[in-house]
Amino acid sequence: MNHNNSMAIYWRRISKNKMAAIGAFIVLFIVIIALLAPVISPYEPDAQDLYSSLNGPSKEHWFGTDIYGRDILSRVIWGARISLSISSLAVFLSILIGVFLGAIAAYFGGVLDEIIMRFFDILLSFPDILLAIAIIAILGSGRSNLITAITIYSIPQFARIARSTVVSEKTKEYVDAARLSGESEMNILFRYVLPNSLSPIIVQGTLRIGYAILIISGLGFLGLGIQPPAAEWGTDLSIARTYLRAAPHTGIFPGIAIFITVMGFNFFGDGLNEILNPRMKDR
Amino acid sequence: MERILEVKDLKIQFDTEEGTVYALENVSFHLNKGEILGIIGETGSGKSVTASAINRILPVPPARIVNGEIIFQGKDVLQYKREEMNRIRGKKISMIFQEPMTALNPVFKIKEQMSDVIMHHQKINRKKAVKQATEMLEQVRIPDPEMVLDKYPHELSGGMRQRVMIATALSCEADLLIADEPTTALDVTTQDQILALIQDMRKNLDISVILITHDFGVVAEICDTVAVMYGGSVVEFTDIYTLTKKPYHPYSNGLLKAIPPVDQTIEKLNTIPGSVPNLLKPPPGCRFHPRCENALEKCKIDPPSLTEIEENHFIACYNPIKGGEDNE
Amino acid sequence: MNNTILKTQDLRKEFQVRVGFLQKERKITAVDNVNLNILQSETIGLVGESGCGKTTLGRILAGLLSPTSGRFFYKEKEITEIGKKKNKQIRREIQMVFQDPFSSLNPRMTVSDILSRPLKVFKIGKNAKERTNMVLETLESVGMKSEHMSRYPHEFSGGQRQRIAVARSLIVNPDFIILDEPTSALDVSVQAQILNLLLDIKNNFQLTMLLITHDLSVARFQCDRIAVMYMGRIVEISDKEALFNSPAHPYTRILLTSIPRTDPAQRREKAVSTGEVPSLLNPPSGCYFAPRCPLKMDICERSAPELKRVNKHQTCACFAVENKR
Amino acid sequence: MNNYFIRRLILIIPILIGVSLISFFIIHLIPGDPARVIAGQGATSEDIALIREEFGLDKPLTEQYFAFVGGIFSGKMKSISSQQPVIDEITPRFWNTVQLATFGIIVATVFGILLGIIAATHKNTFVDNLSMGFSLIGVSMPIFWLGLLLIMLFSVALNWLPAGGKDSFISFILPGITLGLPSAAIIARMTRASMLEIVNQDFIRTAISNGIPQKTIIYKYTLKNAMIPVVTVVGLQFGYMLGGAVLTESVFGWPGLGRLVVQSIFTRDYPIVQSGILLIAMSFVFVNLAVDLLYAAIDPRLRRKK
Amino acid sequence: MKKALLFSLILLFLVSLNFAAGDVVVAMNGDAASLYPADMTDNYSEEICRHIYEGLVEFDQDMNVVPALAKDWDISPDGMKYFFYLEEGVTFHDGTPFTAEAVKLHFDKLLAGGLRRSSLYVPFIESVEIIDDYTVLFRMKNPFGPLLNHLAHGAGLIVSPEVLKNYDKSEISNHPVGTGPYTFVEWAKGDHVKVVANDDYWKGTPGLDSINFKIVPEANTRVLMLESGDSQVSDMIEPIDVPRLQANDKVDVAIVPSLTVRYVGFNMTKPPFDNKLVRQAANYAINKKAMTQALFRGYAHPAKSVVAPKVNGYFETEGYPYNPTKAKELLTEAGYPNGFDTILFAAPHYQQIAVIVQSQLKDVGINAEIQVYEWASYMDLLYSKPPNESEHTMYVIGWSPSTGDADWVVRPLFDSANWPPDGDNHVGMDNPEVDRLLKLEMTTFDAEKRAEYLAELQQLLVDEAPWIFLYVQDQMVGVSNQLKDVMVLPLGVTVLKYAYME
Repeated sequence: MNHNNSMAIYWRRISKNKMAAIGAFIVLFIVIIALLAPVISPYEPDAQDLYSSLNGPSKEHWFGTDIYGRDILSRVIWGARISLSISSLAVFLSILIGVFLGAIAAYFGGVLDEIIMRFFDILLSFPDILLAIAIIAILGSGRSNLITAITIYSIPQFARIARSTVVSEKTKEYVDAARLSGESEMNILFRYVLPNSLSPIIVQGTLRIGYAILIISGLGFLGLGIQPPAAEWGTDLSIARTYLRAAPHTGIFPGIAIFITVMGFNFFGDGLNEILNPRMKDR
Repeated sequence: MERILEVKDLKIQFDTEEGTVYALENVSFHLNKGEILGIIGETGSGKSVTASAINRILPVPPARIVNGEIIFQGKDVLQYKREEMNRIRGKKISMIFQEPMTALNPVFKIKEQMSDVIMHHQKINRKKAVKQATEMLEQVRIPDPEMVLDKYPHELSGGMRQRVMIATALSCEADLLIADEPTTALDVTTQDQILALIQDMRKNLDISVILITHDFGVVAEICDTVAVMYGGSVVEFTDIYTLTKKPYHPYSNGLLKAIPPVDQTIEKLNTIPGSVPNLLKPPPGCRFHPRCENALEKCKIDPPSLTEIEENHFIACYNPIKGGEDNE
Repeated sequence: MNNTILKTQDLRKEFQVRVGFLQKERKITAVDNVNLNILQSETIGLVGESGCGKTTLGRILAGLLSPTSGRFFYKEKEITEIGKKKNKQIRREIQMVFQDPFSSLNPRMTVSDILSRPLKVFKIGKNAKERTNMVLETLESVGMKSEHMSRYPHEFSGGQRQRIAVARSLIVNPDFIILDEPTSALDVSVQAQILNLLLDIKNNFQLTMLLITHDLSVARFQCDRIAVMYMGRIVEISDKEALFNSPAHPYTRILLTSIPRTDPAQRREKAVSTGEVPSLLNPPSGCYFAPRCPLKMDICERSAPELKRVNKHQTCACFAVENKR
Repeated sequence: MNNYFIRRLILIIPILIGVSLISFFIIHLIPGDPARVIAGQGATSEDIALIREEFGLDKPLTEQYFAFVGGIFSGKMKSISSQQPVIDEITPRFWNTVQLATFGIIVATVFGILLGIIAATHKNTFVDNLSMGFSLIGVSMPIFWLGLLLIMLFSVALNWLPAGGKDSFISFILPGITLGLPSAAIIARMTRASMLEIVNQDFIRTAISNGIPQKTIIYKYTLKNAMIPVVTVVGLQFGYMLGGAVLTESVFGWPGLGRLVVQSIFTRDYPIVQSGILLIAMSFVFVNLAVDLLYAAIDPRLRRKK
Repeated sequence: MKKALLFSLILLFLVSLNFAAGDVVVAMNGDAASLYPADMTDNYSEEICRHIYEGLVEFDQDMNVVPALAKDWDISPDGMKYFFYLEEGVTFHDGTPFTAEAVKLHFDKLLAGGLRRSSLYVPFIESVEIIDDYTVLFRMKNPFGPLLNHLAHGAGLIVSPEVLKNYDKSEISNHPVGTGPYTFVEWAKGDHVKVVANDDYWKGTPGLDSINFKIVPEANTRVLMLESGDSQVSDMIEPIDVPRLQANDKVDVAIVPSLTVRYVGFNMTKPPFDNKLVRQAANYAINKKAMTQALFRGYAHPAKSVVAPKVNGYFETEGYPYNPTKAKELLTEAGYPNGFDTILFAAPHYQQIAVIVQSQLKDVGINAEIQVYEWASYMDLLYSKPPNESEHTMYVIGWSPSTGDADWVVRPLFDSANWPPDGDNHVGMDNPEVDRLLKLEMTTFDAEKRAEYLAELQQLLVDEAPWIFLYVQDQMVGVSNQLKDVMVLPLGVTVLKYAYME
């Protein structure tokens, strides 16, 4: 598909676009934290010290301790791993499935298009969070079920985007030219049309990772997240609900972590959007 | 001949993320009252930028007017403040555009769009404005004005919309009409009618017209004087007859020969090698020199300025094509 | 020598204009019973205003669109179903060059990929090395250099891209090329380069060409014969000189007079009529041109005229022209 | 105009059927037996069998489906945990959600459109960056965390507003803002993008060249066109607020339908879950229908040609 | 500017709207499920019912059974017959007189079965007979020590015969008519239940004008309502908020130990939990003091028996003090020198306990992976199959006897006849000695004798260690200091029957 020189072009344009640069920086920062978690986190995330439960920020515990006396800073660091891995994996899967279905529906049109799109309309009439909760209730909570839940409710979004780009791309003349060169319909779809419909999908993919992190932490907050004692931002936050006044610090830091990570992805997504379809910029 | 408009050494640049676009290098020409001036040039020649600079609808930023004057009815338009400019736009100078499909507001009826303009300039009530709009539509020979007024733009044909646009532009007796590629998007039969319409408007409403186009036929058909633009500068400026007879500038000469004639069959077309310059990194000196057979060393260094080498015949070239191949 | 390479018989193409889920579907006839013969190694022009069906006809002949009814033959073999059935051999012989240089090349493929793909698909050339040579050779034949091979379409000007598009259709050495408005998106100076290029190619490769254009002066320069279309029907087919010197059909005459001349001395009185091409949604009865035709007779409104030979060089579909003779 | 309406209405029926099927089957896929939950600890298996029979849980699935569809609003259907007719359980809760969603969408639309217009009309200035910065924060902030922070500040620290529950008008403020802020951010971004898109269109350039004053261009010509996509977004956000406000409702203890559905999923109260999900999905579908009609009202191109 | 002014006016008006002295607001954590005493199982319903209805007998603050509608009673020597002598001149809120017939009708409905609380009476009571208008006879199937506790249970609150005759089971809940001090006014689902003083209450007019039970699920809000005087009683105060409330002079905090024992049950049919040493080792591995300090700021006490202290028949054993080294010794002795892997099941609201248990078990080598099931699936896991066929190994749960008597703990949990799916013996206890003692304690109604059997049984059960014994939690209820004589029962119910405002 792209050779390395066009990748270089992309990096140069990202560095030039203010929003994308900030976004990329934040996302990279969080990814590095996630990768270096074992090295940089001061304590074991699950190490309990029941006698120093709910202590405020101090020299030993910069972010203070949670109800089990665990170090909140370490849990926030390890939390990055969970949020990033689950959200990116789920979005990746839903892109694969969603784009495939959307592209097929758009390219071959007719009854197939009608069925697939009507089914997605139905799925889209349920709010994401409710759908995710129902799926987790069916499958049970835990890492892989969380990924499945997020994947399922993100598929319609990507299918729709893929469908709208493919529908407009397939009328372009290079598609007819490809037919004249004897290419098969499937080949045209996957070698010609799809590679040219990727930019809106990449943009939406980035934004959806941010949104997925919100949903993961939301489910964690409702008690449907990852099995304890895993360090997940939303689950840790739900404890803060009962200790708002006595131990507000339990509600501050995991929240900030979610907020900054999601903002990073949103910044990066918006920046990419400006880079990938210049029409947005004023002439 | 009283000059209604004079453009002197206009220089405009655009600041974009990719860098500075040197859109207009030096543009000078003038328009006599009641005449039709044609501005002809290819993609990137700066003809549209010039047009939108005259009635100042050029968005500043990203555009930046480096220097030059646009004297309209004695006053330099570039010095007008925003309110003054707003008063003369549509009243003194009005403009029509290329794409009839997108030139009218899709969610308002024609009646409302036209009467808005009239009411703004003439401070009269909606009813009188609509009446004036109806008269204007008759002027542009629209068969059933009442019916058209009550319609939305998407319910009219391309030609019909172009006529509505002309009617709106001239509804407040403008003195200067700028037409930016008015017929490019139309079929040849409709184009013929619109050109005829512009000629009538010039006669009946005593207006001067600037016609911007890339189609030399349109210029030859209705223009009195012509300015040929290339790479952001006016390279030749004279009356239409002189230009067709004696195109001194190598670019004008090459351009005329490159047009396939409809009245005779020829074996081979004259071509101008190479392609239009990239205005982010324009060639030094005369911007046509990379494609010019007559290019001298001088041409590569400093850009020639527009000089009157013959009475009412201006060119910007150090080594024009004189005598010899008169173009019969 | 001039045998017919391509023949159409009552070719017809209707489009469903479905306004909505429950709207009653309305049909428009873009190509209306066209009979056209194209002779070996001639260049025939197909001219007409926008919406007259010339592009649709071109796409049908290229196999990109299957006709609603009627048949068309290529070298005596029926290929109406070329669109559907993957007949490789015929697919190779008929190629097409499109109008918009900016969307007819795949932005994600380098020039060498674009040109070598057809070779791989049609299995031309024994190995990669031979194929690269063929790519290089064809590029040179359209005036491009070898260093252009590894670049992407967005790095070229409009004229260069159109050259690449021509190279792509040439590389499989076809017999018949359809050109849909090849130069109307280009500036005059670049258009001249491409038109000259097409002339050279026609002579060097003995190709038959169908040139679709709205610009009669381009048609005069390029074509041997010209067919004029109006609302889906062919109204006149004439040899080039005959068409320009003595146009048979009244619509051709109006077309020719409406074209602006490049010599101010020959300015002529403009047609003041405001007639417009009627919409295909509800076409007039009989001859479609009747409402705008100065020679209109009663019969014109009742039935549609057939294409009839007027003289050695011209055929025309017009009752008035028939009777006058 | 009416033809467009009928056509859209007919399109909805298959979607509603699909929605009712999904809402029915979703809960039946969930393991765990509701009768067991009600019987609670210390119940014998006869008790459980009795409860199953009382709620028709022993009948084949298809029969249960039609009973569900038929009985939703006829009151025959009883909630398993409270044994009250489903309607009595759901309607008050749904009304609470509608009230909160209305409050939320008003906050979102007023803030959103205002911010969007300000940002669009002061492009690339400090004001633009500020409002777009705010809207980015609004979109990135987890809604339940926002709720927690607002409670910490306004009810725990300042004690101006109640931390939860629904009684008088002031109890709407905090949950309404929590629900409205993220949507306001989304609406602001859409308004700005749509305004900028329209401002570059040809017909705006025509209006400027005809001397139309700046104010009319922005607030009449640009705004009306820009509202088309904005209306869709507002509709979408309102639809989601009706069903998706689970997190806000749970943080503020708001007796809304979303929260009831989630709780009922935990207690496997089939009738409540099925009817609740169906009602949410239906309200979402009807909100979209209303948006489509508004769409046609603004954009004449969608109306049937005369 | 105008809008801000208007807004602050509304705010002022609403805050000033406080209540007349006699009107009391009780901020409750959840809504009642049903107001038909015989068909309810949750505390919220019981709390409201105890104000509207009355039973033959009732609990006092220390869970002793005291007379209520029955002034006195005689028990036949063989314990098979109980005669209750009823108060006279008592009427239901709907005017029908309170007679033996009303008592019989209420209990016959229970004995007919199909009600959630039938299982409290059907296995023990043969029939209820009317001797005369104000004497009623309970004939027993077999001698049953804790009958009085069962009658003092919420299900024993007697519903007016008129209502029982005219409405079916689900409708009764909407027409609560009893003999209690407060009559039902309205019930707005999910929002509040209002009752007003019953002026012709047979014990004299009640101390308050009206009680409004408001549903306030947010703990913080309940605390704020108490502090701001919006509510006079706020139940389920979080341990973390207790110190602040105690510091507030306008508010008192009633700290009453509950009847619930929290524990981690072992599935004794599954190795390695079939081995007593392993079970005991697990008990020594858990630091209960630290757990209660972290989770409840100290407002909970390590469990020293299968029964909570306030339960009738409680016997305090020595329990299992925190001793990890002993735990490791027992493990090696049991044949697991380097521990073993297993799964610790929990419901969502037990997650915090599971996390602590997991970490402390790990210290002694028992690696337990936590699996969280929502309540419905959790019930399925424990009750759908007998323990030897079920997957559960270790699981966090609790038990609280609503009768306030030890029998209603030990029998359902440990009688070998009570294995799921029919009973609650999900530990899979099958011990003849336990069964023998159970039989004895159930059938003797002589208090001392019964206490001895219960003591022996509890000591045996603690040694058998079917559970990891965790704690008995205190329940905290905030009460305004103007409100006097509020009864906060260990049952988890706050009764304002005799309360009054000063």
